[in-house]
Amino acid sequence: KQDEGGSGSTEAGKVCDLKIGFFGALSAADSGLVLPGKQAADMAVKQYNAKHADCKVSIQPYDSQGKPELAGGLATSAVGDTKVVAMVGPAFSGESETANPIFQQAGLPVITQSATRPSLADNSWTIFHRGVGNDFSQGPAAAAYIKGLNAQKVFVVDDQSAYGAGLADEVKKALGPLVTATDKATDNQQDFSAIVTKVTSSGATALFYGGYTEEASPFLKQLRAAGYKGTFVGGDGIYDANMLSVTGKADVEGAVATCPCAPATTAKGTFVQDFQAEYNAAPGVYADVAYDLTNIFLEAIGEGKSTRADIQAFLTSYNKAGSATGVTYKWDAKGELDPTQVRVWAYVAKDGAWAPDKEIPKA
Amino acid sequence: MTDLRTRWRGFRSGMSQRWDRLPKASKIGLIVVFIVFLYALPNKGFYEYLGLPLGEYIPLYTTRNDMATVLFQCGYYILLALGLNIVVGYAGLLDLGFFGFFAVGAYTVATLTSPTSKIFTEYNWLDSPWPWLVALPLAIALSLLAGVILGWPVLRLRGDYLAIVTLGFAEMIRIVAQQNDWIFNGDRGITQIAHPPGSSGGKPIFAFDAKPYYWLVLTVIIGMVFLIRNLVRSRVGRAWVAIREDEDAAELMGVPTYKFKIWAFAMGAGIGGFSGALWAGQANFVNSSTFRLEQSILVLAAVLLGGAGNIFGAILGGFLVIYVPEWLRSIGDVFGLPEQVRIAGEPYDVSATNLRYLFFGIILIVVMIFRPQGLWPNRRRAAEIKDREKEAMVGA
Amino acid sequence: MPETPPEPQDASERDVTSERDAAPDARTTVGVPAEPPTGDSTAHPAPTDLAGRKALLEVDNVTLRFGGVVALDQVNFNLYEGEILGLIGPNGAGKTTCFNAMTGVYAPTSGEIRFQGKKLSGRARYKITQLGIARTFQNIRLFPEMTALENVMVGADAHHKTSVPSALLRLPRYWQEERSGRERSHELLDFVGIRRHGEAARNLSYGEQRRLEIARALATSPALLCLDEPAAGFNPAEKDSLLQLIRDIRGTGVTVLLIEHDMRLVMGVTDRIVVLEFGKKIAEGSPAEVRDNPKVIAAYLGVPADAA
Amino acid sequence: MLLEVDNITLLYGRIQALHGISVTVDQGEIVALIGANGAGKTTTMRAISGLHAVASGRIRFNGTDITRMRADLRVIQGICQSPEGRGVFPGMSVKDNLEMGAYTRRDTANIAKDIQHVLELFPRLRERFKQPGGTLSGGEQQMLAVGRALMSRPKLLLLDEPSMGLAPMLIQQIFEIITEINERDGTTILLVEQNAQQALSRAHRAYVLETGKIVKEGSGRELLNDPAVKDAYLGVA
Amino acid sequence: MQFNDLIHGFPVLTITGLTQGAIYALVALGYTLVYGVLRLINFAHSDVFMIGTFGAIWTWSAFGFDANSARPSLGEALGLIALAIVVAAILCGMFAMLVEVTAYRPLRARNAPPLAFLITAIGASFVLSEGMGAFTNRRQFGVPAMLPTDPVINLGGWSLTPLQISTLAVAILAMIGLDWFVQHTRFGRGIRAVAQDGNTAALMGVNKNRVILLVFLIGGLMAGVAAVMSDMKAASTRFNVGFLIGLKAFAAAVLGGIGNLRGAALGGILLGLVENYGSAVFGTNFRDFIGFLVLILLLMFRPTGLLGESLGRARA
Ligand SMILES: Nc1ncnc2c1ncn2[C@@H]1O[C@H](COP(=O)(O)OP(=O)(O)OP(=O)(O)O)[C@@H](O)[C@H]1O
Ligand SMILES: Nc1ncnc2c1ncn2[C@@H]1O[C@H](COP(=O)(O)OP(=O)(O)OP(=O)(O)O)[C@@H](O)[C@H]1O
Ligand SMILES: [Mg+2]
Ligand SMILES: [Mg+2]
Repeated sequence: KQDEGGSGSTEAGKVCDLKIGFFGALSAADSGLVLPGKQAADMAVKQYNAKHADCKVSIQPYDSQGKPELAGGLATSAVGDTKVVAMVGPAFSGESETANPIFQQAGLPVITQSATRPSLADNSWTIFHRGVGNDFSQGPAAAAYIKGLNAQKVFVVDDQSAYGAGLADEVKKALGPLVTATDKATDNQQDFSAIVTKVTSSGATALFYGGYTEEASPFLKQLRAAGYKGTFVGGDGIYDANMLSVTGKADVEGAVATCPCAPATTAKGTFVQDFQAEYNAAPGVYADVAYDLTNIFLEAIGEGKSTRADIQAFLTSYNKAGSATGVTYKWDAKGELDPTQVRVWAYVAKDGAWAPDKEIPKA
Repeated sequence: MTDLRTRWRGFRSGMSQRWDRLPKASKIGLIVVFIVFLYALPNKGFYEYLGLPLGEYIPLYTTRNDMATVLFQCGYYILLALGLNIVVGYAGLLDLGFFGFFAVGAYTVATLTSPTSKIFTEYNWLDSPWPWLVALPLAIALSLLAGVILGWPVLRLRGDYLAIVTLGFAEMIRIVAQQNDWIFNGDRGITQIAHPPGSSGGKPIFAFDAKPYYWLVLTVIIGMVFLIRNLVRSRVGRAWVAIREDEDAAELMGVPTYKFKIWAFAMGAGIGGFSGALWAGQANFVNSSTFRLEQSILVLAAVLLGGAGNIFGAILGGFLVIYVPEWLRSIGDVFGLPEQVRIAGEPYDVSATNLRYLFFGIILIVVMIFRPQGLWPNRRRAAEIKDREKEAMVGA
Repeated sequence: MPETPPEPQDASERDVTSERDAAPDARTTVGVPAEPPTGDSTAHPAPTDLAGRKALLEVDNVTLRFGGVVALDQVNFNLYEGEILGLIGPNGAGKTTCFNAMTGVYAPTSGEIRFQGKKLSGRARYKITQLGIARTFQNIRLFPEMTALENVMVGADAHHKTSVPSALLRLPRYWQEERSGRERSHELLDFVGIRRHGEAARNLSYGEQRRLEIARALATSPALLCLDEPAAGFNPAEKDSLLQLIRDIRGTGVTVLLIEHDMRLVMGVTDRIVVLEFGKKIAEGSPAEVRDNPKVIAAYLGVPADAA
Repeated sequence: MLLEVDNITLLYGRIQALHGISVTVDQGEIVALIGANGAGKTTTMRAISGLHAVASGRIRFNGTDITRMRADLRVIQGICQSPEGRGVFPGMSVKDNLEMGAYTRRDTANIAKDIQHVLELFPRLRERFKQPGGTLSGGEQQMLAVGRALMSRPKLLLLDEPSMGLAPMLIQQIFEIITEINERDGTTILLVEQNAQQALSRAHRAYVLETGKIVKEGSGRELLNDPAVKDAYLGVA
Repeated sequence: MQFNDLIHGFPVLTITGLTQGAIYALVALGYTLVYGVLRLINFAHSDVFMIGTFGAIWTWSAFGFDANSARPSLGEALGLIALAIVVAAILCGMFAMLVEVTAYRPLRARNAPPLAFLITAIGASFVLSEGMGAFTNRRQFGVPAMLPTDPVINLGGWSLTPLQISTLAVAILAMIGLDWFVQHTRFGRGIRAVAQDGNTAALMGVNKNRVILLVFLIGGLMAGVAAVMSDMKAASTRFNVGFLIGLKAFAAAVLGGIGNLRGAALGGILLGLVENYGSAVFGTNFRDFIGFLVLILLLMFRPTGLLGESLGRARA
């Protein structure tokens, strides 16, 4: 059942003051994973408004604190605001489970920048779109990369988050007997002594970490301090500038992040520089994705799509590459990024920057 | 300042005297009107009827979040506060892990009613998901049982040790729930939890709209208030207060203190579990990251902020700890405050959304300094605390 | 303050609910244990005194140590039904400890205490109270924020059976016990001479608090009432009325054990006296015998009581 | 006047414990407060030492108004109390307890000497010197409390029931010590006692308290022979 | 269950456990001190610790060191660490005192009931952590490398890195110093006296408020020391790092017998070890589970902790 969408839309006049929702943990503990994306979205809108001063768009934040129990209310409130015609997010899989049914009822199109739980696509939510590959695409690719390192013993650690554990499970599956041992970290963990001991005594030459920078960075530093010399491989959860700056050049050197995103082509994108100029900081995790996704919505609005239904229809036929990520956005019926478009790249930390290593061929 | 305070006090005592003097029928009438008002709260129509412009600032409505959902959240927190109030307020047992029982209730409903629960998909323990209504009593019973099982060994400990043990217990529940490969499916959680039954006009009443849930929880709260009142005005309630005041003396006067402490724990746990079961139905999704320790602390703050040992204090507290931070989100909109400032090139998010727990913390401190007895203590407590104030040492 | 109980109280002073008719079974006597002594597997044939009264409480060779401190050292004495026994001795002699051993606060290191022939060791404290031993405390230990009435009702609840479910749903038992307990508590408050039944205990005067403790203890329907320095803090006039009150309590069939330093009171009210010193019993006998016992004079009385 | 207590009232919650008490103590005197249990003797002491704020009235010490002064500052002014119930620090050794008495003193050299002095007064404490206060017997604790109060070299020593819990022989001894420190060291003493007989015979002056009011005052001798006092407070030793 | 890991990694697990335990212990001292004197669980203590972790980072960045900097020479590093300890300790001490003065003292002046303190403690904790969150934009900060990571002592599997040595040394020194201070100085006597009987202590001329302030100061200083060591060990910090470590430290304080300084030290070390061994056997996801399980089991058998309560009232 479709809502009316943008208020008072007529063929003649453009509808202005539309809003793009941004849904995720904007405060509380997990906001570090979402705020960079919010900043990028803000920046995209700012750039858009500079060009469309007569008919502006704004970002409407919905701060779920990452908590599923709060997501429902925010989603209801977003749905109730007819100016909100599109939604970036929800950022996490858990809150997506509660919020998306509500968006579905109201026909509000969403693209998530970071909720990678595969099963989200199985709910026959027509409004659902995923701006990144899910765990099924990235996991095997990461495993393939690790196999390419000729590692005979791989240690797999995850942070027990839906994202981290999902990814690690796929990696384990694909690596099979190469996995010598596994362990699980926890949210906000600071002291990794026990895992580090296990890793160093296991003789593993590669380690896969499913999780986010926040724990990955101290973990990696503690591994290095304990003399671990093997390769540290993570998913897109660590593919951000903080992983570099927090871990520090020396220790992060050689760490690998896989990401279902192609390197930003310098010819097209000035995203990183823009972000740096705007926020005086390197773009954090998922900032580039959120930037591209916001721009997709802005493009639709720029073309005069002013209802939820219009924008939903716009997404269905969308097929273009984003400037920040280089990913070509095209969705299948379930809302997954077209599998052929999901290209997983490996990035290696070199001299304090993520350098594209190679595109990982599909298994 | 003092003048204002004395005047406010005069006003308050005047009001409470006037209330006391009202005939019973008028009291009941007023209470009924108030209850009707509560039921009307989330309806936009209600505000429009009153002629209040919704788009702009009005004092009650939360503009940044769905009002009905906020009220429902307040509702299940009030239930939690009512439960914890029995434990902390009446029996005087410091429980820092109360949210653990909420988790037990929520997970019971979730695992039994969701078709995605591992019971059905992996273990095949049962054939088909239960309806919500059938799972509910079991949820309450299991959390009650959890209260007894926890209380049995730990209620022999003294106050502050009890605090850390209950806290640890709640953490242990969360850690168990967090295991991805165990029954509760960790952070990935359990989806498609059943809603309560009932339909109107072919459509289910309880779905994603929070309003019916709010009405449901409000009804449960009203029922609970009567039951708890019955309890605290009986031998049981007297025993609890006696235990709080002097446990040894109580036992020597023939009060089976241990038994009643366990009862307090179990009753509180049962109510906490009830709250969790209601919530699970509404949220439709449960995962381990919901049950953080902060939640337990927030419930405790609710009870003490409201006024420990008073049912209505607990209700007020439960309402405020959810509502105030939500309402603070809208504050920025009301006054048109900037969301961001730049200091030395660095952008700082100063939105009320971002800073609301900072303000909330300040509010907690300020309220407690000026009203250490809580906002709505029972009269006896209030008197005690006023008396204590006079007994302070010189210059201490 | 009424000097002697129990004058009928002015109805306006009372809680409204007490104006209802008493339940038919409401007890109007003060003492009377709730359950008659039943055949217990641990029951002993109770010894009797010269007058043929049965021993209610037997303290049998009780020793109690705290680490190195021997607080009670092989103490032996009996308490016979219906008597008032005084327990005296210098500070630290072990009197309060003896109470504590009887009421289950401490377990004797050796020896045993029997009540109505039943061993007390190993019983929970509240069960001992329910058996029929009630006590007051040397340092007042009321429930300070509860009203006088509620304090007494906690005592009355000792024999009540209202459980959580029946209280929740207000089943008939709730109404019945609540009403009878309330009636009885009002009566007891009147009996000890407290008028302000609805006042928080902490706001009662010192003397009233002492008497409230007695009322609360009586509400548990004890066969034996143990009073620990009930006259501490009383002026001579109040002591006299206390003396009368203790006699009245005995008059209702309750046996009384009294610890007191005020010799006038002890000599005036007790039938028999046991004297402790350093945890040992050094004398036992009638007030007159004890007063003239040189050991007691040396250890405790110093000068004869009627000197000065 | 060293101490002037002028018409003080004091509340415990809603209970008024003192109804306008006026007491004066002159330099070098021993003044006794007697009265039944609960009359307000301890409360008066607490008001003077600052453990409890007065509701109205004034307290002056050595010419300064100390009515609203903090308790610890009053110690520096020279008031030291040996509290009722002794207040021995249970976890601290006898030595530490005595040193606590000298907490406000800066003349560290003399502290050791004063400890020796206290140990001479109470030889029993020397035997228990390293033992935690909480494990002492009641009488020993009482000695410790009095000794500790002496350690601050007070101008005014407040003794609340120093004979409580002492064996008859010790009672005699403690009263002798009281006289001795008064006569030899010139310490002014305000004494609360249940043992009215002894207190009155040693005090220069005395007050009788009843339910928070002073009902009589006079020299120790006078009160000792007053029939009403005799009847109420000297009846039983 | 993987007992192999425990057996093979035993020396390393023991040493890393001891190191982490030493940090817990230092933080636990703050809980125990305040509890001993005020009978108050000072929830804000964990956030005071968190502020210390930033204090150290700010100190180092003032000298141009950030996560990307090259490791300084050993001498330089020791100087920087010492300086960071001083700065963090002072910062923590000041914040701890600020909490006491703003959140607890006004309540004491009104003789408020104990539970009211619990709420202002929670409020103060919110204010500190959320305030720091806003101030740092909730960003994570990396810690510059300071000490060389190669073990300097190596005895058949038992090896110690400079960081571990310095953490243990600093913790032991701080604890011995504190113990000496409390046992042998005039102020220490004042603390013990207030802990045992505040009113009587006032009668001895102890300024209760000053002693309490001192207690908060000391707790803060210890937290500051811990914060620097924890910074170097964990290698990063954020506005919410206090929570978990505070929880552990509180548990450690109870484990040892809350109010007992030596108990806090013992409890911290024990918790650090138990967690590490437990993680090796049952997986790190059960680390906290095991910590709490041990705590609960221990309290079942020793209801007042390992060493009982001693700063407070001794039980005869
Ligand atoms: N819990 C305990 N631990 C150690 N010793 C104790 C304990 N309780 C009592 N005592 C000791 O046992 C002895 C007897 O104490 P008790 O309280 O029975 O004396 P009492 O005869 O009641 O004296 P009073 O007349 O002062 O009330 C005393 O020496 C006391 O110190
Ligand atoms: N903390 C308190 N709260 C309420 N009332 C109190 C408190 N302390 C004392 N009182 C009351 O104040 C009155 C005076 O008590 P106070 O202790 O001064 O008496 P006293 O003359 O020292 O008696 P005693 O001989 O027992 O030491 C008494 O009625 C007592 O009950
Ligand atoms: Mg006694
Ligand atoms: Mg006194």
